[in-house]
Amino acid sequence: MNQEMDEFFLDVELRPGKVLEFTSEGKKTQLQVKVLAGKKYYSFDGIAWKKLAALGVNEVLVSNSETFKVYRGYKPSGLHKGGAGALITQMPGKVVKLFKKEGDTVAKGETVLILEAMKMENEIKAGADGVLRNVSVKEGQAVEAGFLMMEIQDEK
Amino acid sequence: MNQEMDEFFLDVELRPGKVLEFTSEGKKTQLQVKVLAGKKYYSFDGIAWKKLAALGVNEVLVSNSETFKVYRGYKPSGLHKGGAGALITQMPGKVVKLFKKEGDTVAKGETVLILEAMKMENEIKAGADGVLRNVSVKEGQAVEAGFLMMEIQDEK
Amino acid sequence: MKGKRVLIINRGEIAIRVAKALNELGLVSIGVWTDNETEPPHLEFCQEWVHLEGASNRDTYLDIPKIMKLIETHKIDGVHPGYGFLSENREFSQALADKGITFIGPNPTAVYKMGDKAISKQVAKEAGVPVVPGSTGEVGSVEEAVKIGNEIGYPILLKAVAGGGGKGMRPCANESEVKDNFAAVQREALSSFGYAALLVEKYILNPHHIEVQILADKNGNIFHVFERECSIQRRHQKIIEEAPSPFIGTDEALRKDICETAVRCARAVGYDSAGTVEFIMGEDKKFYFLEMNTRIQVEHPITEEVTGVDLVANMIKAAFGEPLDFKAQEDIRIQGHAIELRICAEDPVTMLPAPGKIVGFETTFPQGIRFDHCIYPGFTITPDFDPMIGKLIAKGLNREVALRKVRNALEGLLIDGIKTNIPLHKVILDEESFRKGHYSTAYIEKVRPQDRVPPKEDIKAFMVKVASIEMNNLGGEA
Amino acid sequence: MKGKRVLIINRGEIAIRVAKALNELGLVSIGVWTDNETEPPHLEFCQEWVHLEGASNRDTYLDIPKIMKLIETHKIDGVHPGYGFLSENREFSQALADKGITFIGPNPTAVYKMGDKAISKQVAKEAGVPVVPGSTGEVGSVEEAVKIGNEIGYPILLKAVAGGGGKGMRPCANESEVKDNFAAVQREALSSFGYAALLVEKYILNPHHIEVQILADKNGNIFHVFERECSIQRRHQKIIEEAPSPFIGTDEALRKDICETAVRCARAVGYDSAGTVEFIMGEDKKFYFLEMNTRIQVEHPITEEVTGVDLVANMIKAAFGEPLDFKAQEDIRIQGHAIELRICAEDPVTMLPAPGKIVGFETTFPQGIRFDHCIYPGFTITPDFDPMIGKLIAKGLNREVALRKVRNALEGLLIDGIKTNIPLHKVILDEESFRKGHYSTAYIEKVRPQDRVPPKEDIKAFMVKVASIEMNNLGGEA
Repeated sequence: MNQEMDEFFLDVELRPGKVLEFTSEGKKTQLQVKVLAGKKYYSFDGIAWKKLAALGVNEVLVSNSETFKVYRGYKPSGLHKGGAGALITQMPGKVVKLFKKEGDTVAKGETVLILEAMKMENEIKAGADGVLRNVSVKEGQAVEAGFLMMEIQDEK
Repeated sequence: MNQEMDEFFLDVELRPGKVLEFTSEGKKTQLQVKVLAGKKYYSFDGIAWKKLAALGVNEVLVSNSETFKVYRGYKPSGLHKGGAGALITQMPGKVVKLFKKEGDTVAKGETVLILEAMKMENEIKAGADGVLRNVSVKEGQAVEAGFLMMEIQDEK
Repeated sequence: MKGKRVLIINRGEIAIRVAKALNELGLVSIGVWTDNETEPPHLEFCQEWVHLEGASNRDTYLDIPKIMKLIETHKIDGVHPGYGFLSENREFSQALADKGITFIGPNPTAVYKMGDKAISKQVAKEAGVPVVPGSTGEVGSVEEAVKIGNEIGYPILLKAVAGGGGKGMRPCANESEVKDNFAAVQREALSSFGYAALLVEKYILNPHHIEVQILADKNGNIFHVFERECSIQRRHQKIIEEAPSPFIGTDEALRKDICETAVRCARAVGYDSAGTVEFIMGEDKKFYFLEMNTRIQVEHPITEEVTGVDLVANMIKAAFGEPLDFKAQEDIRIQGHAIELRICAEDPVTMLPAPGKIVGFETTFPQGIRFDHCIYPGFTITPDFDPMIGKLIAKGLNREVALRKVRNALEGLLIDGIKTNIPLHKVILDEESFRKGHYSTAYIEKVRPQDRVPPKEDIKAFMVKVASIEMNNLGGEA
Repeated sequence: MKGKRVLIINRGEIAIRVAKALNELGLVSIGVWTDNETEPPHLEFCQEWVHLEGASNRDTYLDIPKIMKLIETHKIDGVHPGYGFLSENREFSQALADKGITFIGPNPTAVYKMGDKAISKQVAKEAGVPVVPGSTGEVGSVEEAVKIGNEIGYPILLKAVAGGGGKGMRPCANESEVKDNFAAVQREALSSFGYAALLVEKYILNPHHIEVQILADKNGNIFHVFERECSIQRRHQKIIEEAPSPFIGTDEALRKDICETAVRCARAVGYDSAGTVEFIMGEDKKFYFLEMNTRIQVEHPITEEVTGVDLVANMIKAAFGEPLDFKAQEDIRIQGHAIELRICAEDPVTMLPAPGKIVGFETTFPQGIRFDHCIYPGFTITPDFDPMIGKLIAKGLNREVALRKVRNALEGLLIDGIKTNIPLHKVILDEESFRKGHYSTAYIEKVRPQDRVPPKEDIKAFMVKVASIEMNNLGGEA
């Protein structure tokens, strides 16, 4: 897997014996699942086993520091995340202050707005140099998680 | 409930809101069940709640020191246990030695046979004075739990 | 004391901790649920469940008249406030005192004097305890803050009078930063604690945050239960705590000095419950009184682990006038070392809150681990509450053993569906200066472990996550 | 040591305990499943799962050639035997030594000398340790046993040479009882330990069973980790253990004496692992060497709780030649008090094993509880194994606190579907002489708490059990 990719695909097929077969960039990997004393375990080799934590359907895969949406059907288990130039709310909150407006030029690291969430005022900074476009929030507005507040476009 | 009874009946009816209504000797008692964070709780008054342990269907109710069979249908949730004069295996095991035979007189507390189970030789003693009848085991025989090995009959 | 009916006006892991202690002592633990959280996991340990109507914190856990009504309705004998919310609110402890309800915490005078940070500084000074230079009382305006800043020299710290836990607190490097931040800190103070007043004090660079646990009864016995080092912080909130302090180390004279100083502070206000005296310690090992938290603290478990003293049970016994579990200061000794990692629903790199729904939760821990938490599969972390969802605590015969255990425990702590700071804790535990115990409160800012969190997991980790979704219909007993 | 592959030749709670320690130390924990138990719960903590073919204990956990083959196939570096099974089998430890596999236990000479109770007595005598009068070696026939009995005087005890845990052990009040019991004890010895030889010794009335934990490394360092009192027994098997001993109490000279005597015994055989020296102590506080168990013991957790020493991890470190977690005897101190209740699948009145299927299992414990167990809903306890299914352990600042905690924990320990000795433990914990710490090994026989177990639960308890069946289809997340 290309560590720089923001999107990737895993083909998944269920085989008998609780075995999942993944295909990624042409390479096949098998993963087996066992249920023991009420808990689920997985193994890639049938010898070393580890606990499987998840319970309940989840449309979102969470990596260390990034969140991927899971797509099913036409692109099975495809994963996609937003790029550095999109300001997406990571959490529900309230926009307390907007320091920039549509069309303003921002530098990477510059504070664009303040979002109050979980009792903290969080400074949301620009992830890239560019010009603010598609600003869709105003001061005092409550926003849900995953909401695209604005985009930073490289217009140079 | 008569503390001396070896058998008793509880009529059970399921009411809306996860409420069970019990009828025992004409008296009605309600018990409510709630599911919270994946665990089940019960309450008799809707204020004080305790954990409900059981999972999986069980035909046997186990009290401190006695085991009751549960009957459903024509006598809903009736409970019944064996009397003192019946020698019922409490555990699967092997009859190592029989000290008495069919027709022998035994005194309460007298050792009738030795049952090897869970790596221990256990002396099985008569629960009542009487005469041994219906002896259905012999030395060396493996027996299951709940097996009626013999009965002690009061023939005086 | 047995049979007393105690209402817990809190939620999450601390409500569980308090309920456990009440049950153990033979009291009736009564927990609340709100319209915002109708099936909270803390009720698992509560003997009775009552409805505290309303959804927002202001309408529930902070609503004094509503809580007083609940107390009357349910014939409550005592209240445990936990931490946060009304735990250090002088109006609440006074309202309870007026009705003859036992407040499981210190007497209202101690809450008043120590709960108010401006007055507490004065009390400490009078008891001969060195304090950090700063304002002597509430600072009403940005102009006043700037004036004090110019007097004592920058950097200074703006902090909420009613605050704690690092909330409502911001350092300012110069006059212009004071002007920029004053109103925002006031807003945070109001929304978090219901009280907007601020303090100003000198900001000491690279300090150690070291605090001393106090346990006192209603008969004038005041004991210390040794110190905790809480210098690993992000945004002025503790994320890792240790007992004893690696910075104090084997300097028993210094340990004795800071612990006895803390007892002197507590004695100055007639303290009669569990509480914590917080100090800032410079690299020269000089320490200054910072504040006293007149409540049970998030990080109390590490003290319990190394001393064997059940702080929560003893706090309850003290409130009801019962003797403590021990008689003399000599009965309390440190054995080994304990460490606590705060597990938070947050991005491990930006350290910003990341609420969401936990879909998977499993633990595989070595011996010697205590996990105080309120997590279950299906638990939704809402933005209304603190992002801390659990405290992973390890005890070992020495620091090296405690680190060995907690590091292995992190590998066995699986939380799926939300981002957590588990990857950040792994980096810190593997980092050399932390392993040596050489760190100050500037650790996160200077060592920057967050920059070494692996940006992505490997593809096998993703396969496992996909498997956990695809295999969901497999059944099994769970 | 890191990365070494260690096979655990055991099951149940001790296999879990060992796997936890291996994982913590960075070794690879490898667990086995058999045809009798294809999905054992201990695998939860094992990193690799391998098949030990066969169903009976003799064909699996006691089958040395089969285990040696498994060791070869899976490239095993070391073996942990747990307790019971092959833990004190000299042939097994020799077979491992011959192949260069690390046995996590003492050297074969120590296993030979101390594992054989007849020789161990001689060793103790030579080290100047008082021993209970009895046979100096194996007693081959009933006639020889009777002869020794007549010499030293009745009552005498018949015990398996290879035994332990009270199995293969029976007191005889006179010559005729010796004749009645000799063959049966031989049979039990053979089926439990694979070795039929017996010992004879004087049976001391109303004694205290007090044992000392030993921890030694491969560099000649031998430490004691203080004592345990294990006098609450039924059929010569411990059911409640405490550390420190309430009988020794505050008699620090006696504590020092018995602990240092134990170290002397261990030194006499060049001991180099975790082990336990067992003593009988009379009411005059005189103590006699009984035997040395050259393995980790069931009741090791209470020592871990009061001393903070991880015995299992240190036993593994010792086996691989690593230094222990501590350096000097003075590094080990007792803090507080710990108690262990053995939870057994047995009738609480007759104390006879009662195997069956556990259909419900829930715990609601106070702070300070450790529950080492292998229970899950659906777990079937078969007659093949020991009826002990868990160990409920409490630690407190003193005995009173530990009892308070464990008593509350018993109320929160729900096991449905089988009979357990939980009701018996409740009676004992509420009984006056036990609460005072005044008891000998004759406690069960003389105080007879089993007669005070409530014969039946009240009707509401039955309603709850019926509800748990009728509500089974309710769902919920679990």
